[in-house]
Amino acid sequence: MRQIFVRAIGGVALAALVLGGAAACKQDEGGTEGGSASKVCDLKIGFFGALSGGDAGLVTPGKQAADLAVKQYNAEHADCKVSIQAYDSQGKPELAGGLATSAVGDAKVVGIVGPAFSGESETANPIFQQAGLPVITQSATRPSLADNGWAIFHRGVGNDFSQGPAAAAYIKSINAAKVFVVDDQSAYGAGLADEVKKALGATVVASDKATDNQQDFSAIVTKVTSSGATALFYGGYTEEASPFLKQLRAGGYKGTFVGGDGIYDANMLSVTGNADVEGAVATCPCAPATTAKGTFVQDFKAEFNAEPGVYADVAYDLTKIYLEAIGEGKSSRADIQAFLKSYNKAGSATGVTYKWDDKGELDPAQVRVWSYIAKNGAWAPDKEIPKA
Amino acid sequence: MNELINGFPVLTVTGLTQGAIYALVALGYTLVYGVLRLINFAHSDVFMIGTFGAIWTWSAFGFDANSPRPSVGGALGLIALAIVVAAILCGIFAMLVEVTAYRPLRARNAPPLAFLITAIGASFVLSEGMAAFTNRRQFGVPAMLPTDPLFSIGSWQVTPLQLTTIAVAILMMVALDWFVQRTKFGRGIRAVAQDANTAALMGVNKNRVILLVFLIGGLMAGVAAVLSDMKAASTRFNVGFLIGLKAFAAAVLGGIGNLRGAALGGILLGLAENYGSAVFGTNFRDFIGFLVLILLLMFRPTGLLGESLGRARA
Amino acid sequence: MTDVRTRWRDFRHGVSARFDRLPKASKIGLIVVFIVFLYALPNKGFYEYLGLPLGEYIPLYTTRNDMATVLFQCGYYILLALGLNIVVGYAGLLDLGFFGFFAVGAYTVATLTSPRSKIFTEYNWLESPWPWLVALPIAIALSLLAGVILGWPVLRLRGDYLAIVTLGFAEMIRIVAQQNDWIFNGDRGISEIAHPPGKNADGSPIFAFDAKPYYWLVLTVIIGMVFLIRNLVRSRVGRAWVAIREDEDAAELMGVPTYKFKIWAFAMGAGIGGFSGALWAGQANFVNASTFRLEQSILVLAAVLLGGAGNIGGAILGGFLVIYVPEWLRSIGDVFGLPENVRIAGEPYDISATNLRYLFFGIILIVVMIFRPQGLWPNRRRAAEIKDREKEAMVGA
Amino acid sequence: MLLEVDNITLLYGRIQALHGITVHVNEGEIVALIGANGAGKTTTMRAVSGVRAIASGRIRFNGVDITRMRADLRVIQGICQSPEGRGVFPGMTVRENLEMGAYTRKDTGNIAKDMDHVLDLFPRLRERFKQAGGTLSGGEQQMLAVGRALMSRPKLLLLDEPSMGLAPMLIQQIFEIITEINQRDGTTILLVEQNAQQALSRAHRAYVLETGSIVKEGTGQELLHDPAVKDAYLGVA
Repeated sequence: MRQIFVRAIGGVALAALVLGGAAACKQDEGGTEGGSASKVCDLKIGFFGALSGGDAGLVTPGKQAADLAVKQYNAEHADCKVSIQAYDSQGKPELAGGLATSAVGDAKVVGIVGPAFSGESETANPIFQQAGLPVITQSATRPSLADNGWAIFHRGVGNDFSQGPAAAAYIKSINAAKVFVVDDQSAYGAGLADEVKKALGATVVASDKATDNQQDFSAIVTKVTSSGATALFYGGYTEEASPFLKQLRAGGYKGTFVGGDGIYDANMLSVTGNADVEGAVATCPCAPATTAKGTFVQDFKAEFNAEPGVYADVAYDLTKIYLEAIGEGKSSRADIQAFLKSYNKAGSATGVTYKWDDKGELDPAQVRVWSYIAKNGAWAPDKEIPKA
Repeated sequence: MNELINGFPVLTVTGLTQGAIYALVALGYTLVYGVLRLINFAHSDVFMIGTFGAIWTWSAFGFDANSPRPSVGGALGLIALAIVVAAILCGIFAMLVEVTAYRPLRARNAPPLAFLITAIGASFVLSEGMAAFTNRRQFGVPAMLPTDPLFSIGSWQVTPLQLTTIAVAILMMVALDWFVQRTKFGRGIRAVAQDANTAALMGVNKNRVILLVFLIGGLMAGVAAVLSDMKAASTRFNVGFLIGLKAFAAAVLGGIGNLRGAALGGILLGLAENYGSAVFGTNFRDFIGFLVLILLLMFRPTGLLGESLGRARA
Repeated sequence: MTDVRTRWRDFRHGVSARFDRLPKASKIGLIVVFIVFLYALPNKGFYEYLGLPLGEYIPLYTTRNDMATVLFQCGYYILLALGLNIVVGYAGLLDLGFFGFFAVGAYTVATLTSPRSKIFTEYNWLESPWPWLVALPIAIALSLLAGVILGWPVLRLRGDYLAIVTLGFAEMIRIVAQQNDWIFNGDRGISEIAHPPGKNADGSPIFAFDAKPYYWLVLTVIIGMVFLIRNLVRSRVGRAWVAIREDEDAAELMGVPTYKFKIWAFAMGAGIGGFSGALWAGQANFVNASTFRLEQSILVLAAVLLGGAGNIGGAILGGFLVIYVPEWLRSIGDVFGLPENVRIAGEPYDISATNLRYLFFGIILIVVMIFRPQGLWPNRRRAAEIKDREKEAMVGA
Repeated sequence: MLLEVDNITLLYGRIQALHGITVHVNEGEIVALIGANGAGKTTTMRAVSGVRAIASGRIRFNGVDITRMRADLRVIQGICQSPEGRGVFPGMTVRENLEMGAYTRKDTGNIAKDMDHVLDLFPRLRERFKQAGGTLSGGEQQMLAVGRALMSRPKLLLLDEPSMGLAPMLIQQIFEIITEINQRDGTTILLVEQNAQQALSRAHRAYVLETGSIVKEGTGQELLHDPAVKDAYLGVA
């Protein structure tokens, strides 16, 4: 009895060894579909970003917009549908690598909208690059991302280099003699604030840093009011900007509040409340709704019962670029990559002309930074900030 | 340094205000620790639920972030109502945590570290449950009290919100102190904290006392949640984490298990953070809080006032 | 219910008794088989070979995330859990900031090996980036040192005070790393971290962005670490740790230099944590401050206690589960065809498994602890202690 | 019979501490349990008061089966224990400690009267009335523990080592008070004592325990003169 048992185990061990070897030698599935088929259906567009966790609020509107774009596309192409595959990185670089690998491994995924943040782009994009899977990010604005030689990288918005000086130019245009600069220490916020500081020079009287998830801003508020600043630039996102602004107003700060595109969303208005947000300024490398909006806002409202949030319009346009490519019969990653390289059209929701240079940046001439002022519970387009 | 000197009065008042909120939350940690020797990690999420309780109450009366400020009388009424609702809500959730996550373990006399894991589990359930329920959205708090200073003495100014916060916090702490020191239930809590077995021999129902302790901790967190709502002006499902961490540190600072220690620790932490932020920058705010805590523990290993619930008198 | 539980227990005891009775050669054989199985785990081909349905969903495979990456993540968490297990499980010291040592290891490798590190670009302290293999021992040594430096003042504190102080230290490390004008470059982080050396036959590097070689590497490290820890625990040091855990005062009276052994445990754990961080930094290729949130420390602690404190197998099981279960839950919606969104009163709610997975994970933690307070795979001796405690409960309490 | 302890066993971990103890106490009696250290006297007491769960056997009190009843509910039934090592709440004043004794009582009007009565029995406690329990001397704590147990007006008073650590004069005093409580108030008492001499001379009946079993029982006087008992527990008196 015991003999048999031992032998059985030995056999299993041997089998497993062979099998392990065989398995290790076997190449994984991957790569692209055979391109000969006339029309490839059920293709997927990956949406990559923080869909859960603390930063989801900045990314989910984009996901909704992408869903909307695909839904509209599928209504017209019922015979050959496309779907969105979500990759929820929670905004964490350490999770992004695995998801990127998994997206690469799914041959149906032919393009990625995202990764939404700069940090996760650092870990995910090298993997996409290796597999030749094109990405267009709607919101990762760290300038250095374009310097990595990633051919697949495309940025659907202007980077911090375009926005920072523009924000500074705006602050100069309102003749603020003393400016206080605050950032949230995020890659985005700190980068933007640094550019603003550089451009403003000596008019910056003081600066301070907030932290992720901060609720109590009393120390900064005290510093701001005692500095006598007449304008404040905040580099960061709505999540902290909104309570910060409210506490500033409650603390007696009367000057102008200026932020980047991180606060240019509907939540900034609704969470802060009309009374306190009135007069706040957001700069955004995106043209106002009136120039080329189409029906995006109405469609989004009808679908989700909410105002389109931050980057929803950008994500919508970027998704539509992929859909356009697929609609033209492009079905491999290489084809789509080539399609992007020669693309040159204006987006229907943002009005931005999407045309990328070889580093993947938008044509600087196309990056128009606008200022928006919160008026009566809405972001009213103010002006296009002239290039310095 | 200049910022500290110039802003000293304001920093002190705002630090006291924030400290009062920490103290109220810290009471929940310290009460539970005093009786069960357990760090109730889910307490921060109970607090978070309270911040929503207040917002829901106000929105039931048609107040959202865009509403105009109500009259002072109306505002005080609304605040009182929100405090009641949030306190009850937090009390219920705190008791639910005890009944579902801790009591079954106690019945099996589980080792202390097992409680830590169910505490973490309960914390996940509450915060992620709320995240799903609110679609992870951020909510603005309606404006309630006027923001102009109520009175000023030299450069010392106090706004109505600061006065309300500090007054309510002091009121709650005095009431709690009276309850624990003077009433029969309070004696039961202290008895269980000091010697649970002997307390049972005196006819004290341990489980009922523990439930009561969670209820009180929840009530305090609920009150703190309303005050914090008005101060911070917004809330989301993850607001509990940081404030919970600070409140826990405050409880340890004062001597965990000691009610007056929690109050003292909260206020000291609030002040230290504000002064420190002015000198070193707000990015070092949390660093300073922990540094103060660690340095203190090096020299007074059981916190400022020592441990044990109800022993402050002895 | 009881019946099922008894039967399961009998089955388990039967299996383990059978295993114990086996001759040594077969035991080793079985362990080798298991290890081979672990090495084969991330290969899709392996599942095909087993004849598992290889359509969209494979029961073990994490369909929404790359299996090899998930396994690598499990791997470095297992390593962390092994390190923390020495601190919590053996020496009985509650450490809530263990991920801080992971950060030390990761940042050491990052700053020394990345050409983008400020050491080279701004400060010019060194000429050129170092290879990964040279940075690795430095990372481990520095984490060990960090353990000693932290342990030296802190270990005079007991129990819950120790918990908050360790937590505070980890947060302080994170806050320092968060400063983007300092060496660690804050949230902008450090990219282009070096990979371990080695080339395939065709000249391409073995360690690049594919997680599979990393998984195999971390698996090998874990196996080595298990042997190391086993021997350590069975030595004089291990017995001293157990004595400290059971009754520190008594141990002190018996002449055990408790303070010294506590620092030892702390430093050992820290070193392993740093090792894990160094491995991870290579694979991730990018390190920034927001990686080192407090939740991570708590998750590692959950891993140790869920698995069963004081047992190497338990730490491994726990480290595996805390990463694998939430990742696997992502795909459960696909398996059962659950909807991703519902609309309640006009408001759309995301009810996808991805979104709710930490909610489920929390429930799992509570339920497991209620039914197995000693952890899933406890140290036999501790399990017995806990069983005894259970009997000693007050009437009806 | 007021208390019937029927063949109970109890485990500490894997060690069996009681091997089938059977004890009964009639109304109005003083019953003593005597034995060496570790014989199971205190453990029996804990089983009766409900601090420890028993493995098998039954306990009935006043006609009610209390085998599975929680400790605090047994107090309401009328069992009150003054625990070994005194168990005074150190952070509470003498007054609060005494009030804790009356925790389960509903007749709040009579509590003040009873407290007066206890303070008459133990005049030292009156002097220390506002002092924290932890600051009292050993003898005072013992008095406080007994007085506190009396505050619940128990039908059955369990006294665990009331003389432990006391000076000889105080031992005499405390046993006089025990007799007084029994005779004047009619309180039934179950007593665990190391001081077998005193215990047996005061008790109506007594049991001798050895390693978790009862080896002898009888009236106090019988056992006091039993040669074996004399030899083992009374020393060379």
